[in-house]
Amino acid sequence: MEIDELYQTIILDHSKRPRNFGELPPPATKGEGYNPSCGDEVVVFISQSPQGTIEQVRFTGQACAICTASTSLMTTQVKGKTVAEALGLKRTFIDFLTQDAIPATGLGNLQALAGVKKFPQRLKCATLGWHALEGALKTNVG
Amino acid sequence: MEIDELYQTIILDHSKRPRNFGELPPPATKGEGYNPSCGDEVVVFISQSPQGTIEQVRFTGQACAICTASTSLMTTQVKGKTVAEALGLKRTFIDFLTQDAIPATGLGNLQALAGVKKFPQRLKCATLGWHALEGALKTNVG
Amino acid sequence: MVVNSLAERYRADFPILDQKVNGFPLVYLDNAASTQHPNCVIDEIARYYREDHANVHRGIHALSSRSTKLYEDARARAARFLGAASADSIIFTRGTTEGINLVATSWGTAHLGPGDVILITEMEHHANLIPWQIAARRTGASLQYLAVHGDEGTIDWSDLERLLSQNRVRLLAFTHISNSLGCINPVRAICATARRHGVTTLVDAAQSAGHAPINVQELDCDFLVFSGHKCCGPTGIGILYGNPAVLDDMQPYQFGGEMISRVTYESADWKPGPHRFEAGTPHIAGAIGLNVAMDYLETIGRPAIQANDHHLGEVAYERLSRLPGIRILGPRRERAGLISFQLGATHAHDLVAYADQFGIALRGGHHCNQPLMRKLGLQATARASFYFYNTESEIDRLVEVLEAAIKYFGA
Amino acid sequence: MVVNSLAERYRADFPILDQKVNGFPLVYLDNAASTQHPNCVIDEIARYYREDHANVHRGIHALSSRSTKLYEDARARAARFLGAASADSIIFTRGTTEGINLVATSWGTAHLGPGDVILITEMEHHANLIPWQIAARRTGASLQYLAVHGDEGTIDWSDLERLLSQNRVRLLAFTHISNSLGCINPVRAICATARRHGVTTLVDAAQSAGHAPINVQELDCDFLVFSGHKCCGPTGIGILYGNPAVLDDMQPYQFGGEMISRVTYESADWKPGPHRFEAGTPHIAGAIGLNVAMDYLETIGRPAIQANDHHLGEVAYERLSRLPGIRILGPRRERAGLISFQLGATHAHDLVAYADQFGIALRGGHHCNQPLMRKLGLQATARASFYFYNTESEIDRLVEVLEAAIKYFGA
Ligand SMILES: Cc1ncc(COP(=O)(O)O)c(C=O)c1O
Ligand SMILES: Cc1ncc(COP(=O)(O)O)c(C=O)c1O
Repeated sequence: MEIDELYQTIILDHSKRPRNFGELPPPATKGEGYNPSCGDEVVVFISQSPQGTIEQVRFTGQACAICTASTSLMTTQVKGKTVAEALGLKRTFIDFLTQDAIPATGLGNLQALAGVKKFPQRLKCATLGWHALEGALKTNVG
Repeated sequence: MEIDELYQTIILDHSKRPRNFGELPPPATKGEGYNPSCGDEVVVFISQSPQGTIEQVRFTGQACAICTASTSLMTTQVKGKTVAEALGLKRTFIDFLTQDAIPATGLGNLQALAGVKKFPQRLKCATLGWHALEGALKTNVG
Repeated sequence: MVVNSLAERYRADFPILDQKVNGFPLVYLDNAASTQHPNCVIDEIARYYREDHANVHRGIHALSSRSTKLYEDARARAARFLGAASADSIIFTRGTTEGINLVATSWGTAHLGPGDVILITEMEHHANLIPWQIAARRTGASLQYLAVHGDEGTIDWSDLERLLSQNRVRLLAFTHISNSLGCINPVRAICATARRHGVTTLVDAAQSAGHAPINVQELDCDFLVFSGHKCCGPTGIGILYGNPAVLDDMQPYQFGGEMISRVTYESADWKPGPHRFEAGTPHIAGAIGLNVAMDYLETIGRPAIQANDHHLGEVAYERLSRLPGIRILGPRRERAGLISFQLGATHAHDLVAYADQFGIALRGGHHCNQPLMRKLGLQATARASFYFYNTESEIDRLVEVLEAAIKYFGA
Repeated sequence: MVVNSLAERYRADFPILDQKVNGFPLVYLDNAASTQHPNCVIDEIARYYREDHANVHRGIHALSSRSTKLYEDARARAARFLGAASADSIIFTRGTTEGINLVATSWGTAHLGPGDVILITEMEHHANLIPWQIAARRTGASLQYLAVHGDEGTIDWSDLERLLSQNRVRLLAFTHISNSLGCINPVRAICATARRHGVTTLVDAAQSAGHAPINVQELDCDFLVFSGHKCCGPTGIGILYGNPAVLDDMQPYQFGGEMISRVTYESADWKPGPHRFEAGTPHIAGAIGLNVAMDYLETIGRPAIQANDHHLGEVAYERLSRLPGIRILGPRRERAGLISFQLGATHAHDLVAYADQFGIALRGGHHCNQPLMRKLGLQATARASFYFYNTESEIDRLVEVLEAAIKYFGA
């Protein structure tokens, strides 16, 4: 049944028990994602190591299963990556969801969101956390 | 052929050789009619006798055959009438053109405009001179 | 007792309903967003383009006369549909949103100023809220709200008298039926109170014009707006009714052909009546299709549609209220044919996506009621909304699928 | 040589043309007012209502996704049709008139002030004239005109350079093809001159979008507007193209659903891109029908339509110019497919009524060009306007009937 393609077991799992849920205190930076059409809201917090890698990442918010799971999965993937690597992964992930025949190379668990390809209306949900991440990465630590 | 119903001989005659064409000097009053959708313009001038009857009536303007003929015919009909009679004739005439089965009693030559019943788009043309007449009648001599 | 007589008689007129979605028969419960179209409306639009189309008003050839007649017939029909005394009170718009924007701009600019108050309710659709925020900002007037209480969405209308006495309220704009709460506001009493205080009224009839009998003379409102697409009519067309007393001295909204009287290079003046507010070539086919839609609804009878709505609304309330963890907005009784709810922790988007997999069309989101949702502590709800072609067994099907969703998404 | 290849190939696609009017085969020569619709457009509108209709954007159920996709596909098609770099530059409007009103309000209010000049030509349609009179009055800017010379309707475009150097011109708005003169303005050169002076440009493409290839990037204009109903599309839908550089900081025009980002009881902010300018439920079926119309025109090819127009326009000029007492407006060569004329002392209304009795649909009046008519000492003209489905023998028929009219009304 198609619905299970969208809500794969791992998605339902991450939506019910999101990983890295919570806030990070300053000097961690944060980025916000907001989807006006459904009210999904996520806030992503990151702290960077002196070497410029992502040391810690957390998120909070109220959102649908796809958005929550995608953000949760994202947090498990970007930890330890450099800013450039994380943003590269974001591009790869969005290309994977929006273009035909893009291999899932390097996406790991994020592949579970493949079902979104068939539900273009949910694309915003699946990418909201990533946009928030980009916001957090581009916020200068003051 | 229907076109001859609209442009009866008398209409074509009055449109090519309008009767009572020209202006009247003050204290004659004047009323204007303007049809924005086609640019028809007529100005009707009247002078009243001390008894309150229409003594003289003239008109000028640039308009289509229906409008010119209708105004010309109107001038031949209202001369000598009281204001109330003239306005009554206006009502009868408009009712005749817009309602079904209204007898042409008392309309005289104006009956020649019966063809307009089949051409509702031309109603404004056929009545413009009458509206100008009403304007002239309601203008107070200053 | 199962009452489905309207659906039994009329459902077959709607070709779109006879299809499968994701392998299941379509259950269309998104009527508050847009209703579907009976064959007679679709056929008339096509017939018009095949036989009669030309531009209106300015032409005197046969096609143009036919188009003009059909277009003006639609205006006359809309006047009858709303109980207006004259077709001159009827302005064609794109829809409810444009109608309210027109009033906010053309009426608002002329009649609002610093110290004046625009009064609306907390349950207004964004279309009846943001235009007034903007009008207030532009004119220096202030915008005040009648409060909505609790999930029932009650407004204490007795408050109105007080607010009108204590403030220089110039305009009261409110919805007849709320698109997210499903409550029905007492239009007639409200307008009577406003009239006593000399306050101009605007009724947002987007959710009611196709669902309940409306007579603007009895309601005694100044403006009333609705959208064709929410009452079996085409997209892109709507109606603004304006009381002649307020309409006659209102300035135009848009400028161009058809609405002018005399134009020079220096200035222009306007036609009288509704044409003044319809600049440019109008949506002719839309008006003509809407005429047929209104005729169709009159044949069914809006009192019958209203009774059917109440019934479906109450049935839905009863059956949905048995679901574990459900939170339903709006009153239990005397409700319109729509129901808005939250199911446990499951986000409305997931519910709607899930239901769609079983052929059920729901809407999920803030329903253009963001501030109200926020006030109620909600981000989004799922909403099922009915029309006369819906049946009780469709409600049963909805309940079934929601039960499955609870299991699917439940912790 | 008789060239009717386009009509031979495509005329049968237009069911409306195959009818008798007053006992004679319809000769539809009122295309500048509104064109007719091929079966593919009419069928797609009906199909949409029968199979796919639901409200767009806010919904995630199947019908709503299909509607949204069709609606956004239409936007992408319009971008290709106009050579725009991105669909985000395309705003759906009711038509040309609304497009210009939107720009005059949203752009005008923000960019015009006392001392500024809005420059238009003396040949503008009321839709591209009155909104600027109003914008000037509201902002304190002044409205100036590029003069039209003689019946040919020539504009001395070399004057433009001077006017732009000597005045603080902020906006230049002009028509691509004049709807009463039939002349074609050199858009590209005009926009290049304006660009050099930093002047924003608006092109009224109502008469050209369906008649000539258009590439907004090559033309380098800031705004371009047209109406669907003048290029085989449905009524009630049109396009406003906006250069991203000017569109991005423009305030919304109407306010309501679909166009907002976040709304509180105190304030609201807007979505980015074209959605900001599309408040409320849009004319979904209109956009979808227009998509098919644009596709249809692309299949024929606008260069071919343009060549056909030129040919019919010149043939009409040649044959009509032989009629005694005729006065023809616009240039003899390089003219669009429309011809506006006066015949002796016979009023245009009488001519049009007469022609209608023989099945010929002409338009008579000021064609929404009142000031230009007045300047030329005319009250009204009759106008024949062609599209690719018209034939040379229809022009012959027109000449025949005009000859008879001369006898009928002649002194
Ligand atoms: C040059 C021109 N501009 C603007 C318009 C107005 O178009 P619409 O009535 O579709 O808004 C027209 C058509 O009447 C036109 O010919
Ligand atoms: C109560 C209410 N008002 C206004 C609107 C706006 O209607 P439209 O989008 O047709 O302009 C809607 C529909 O969404 C509504 O439900």
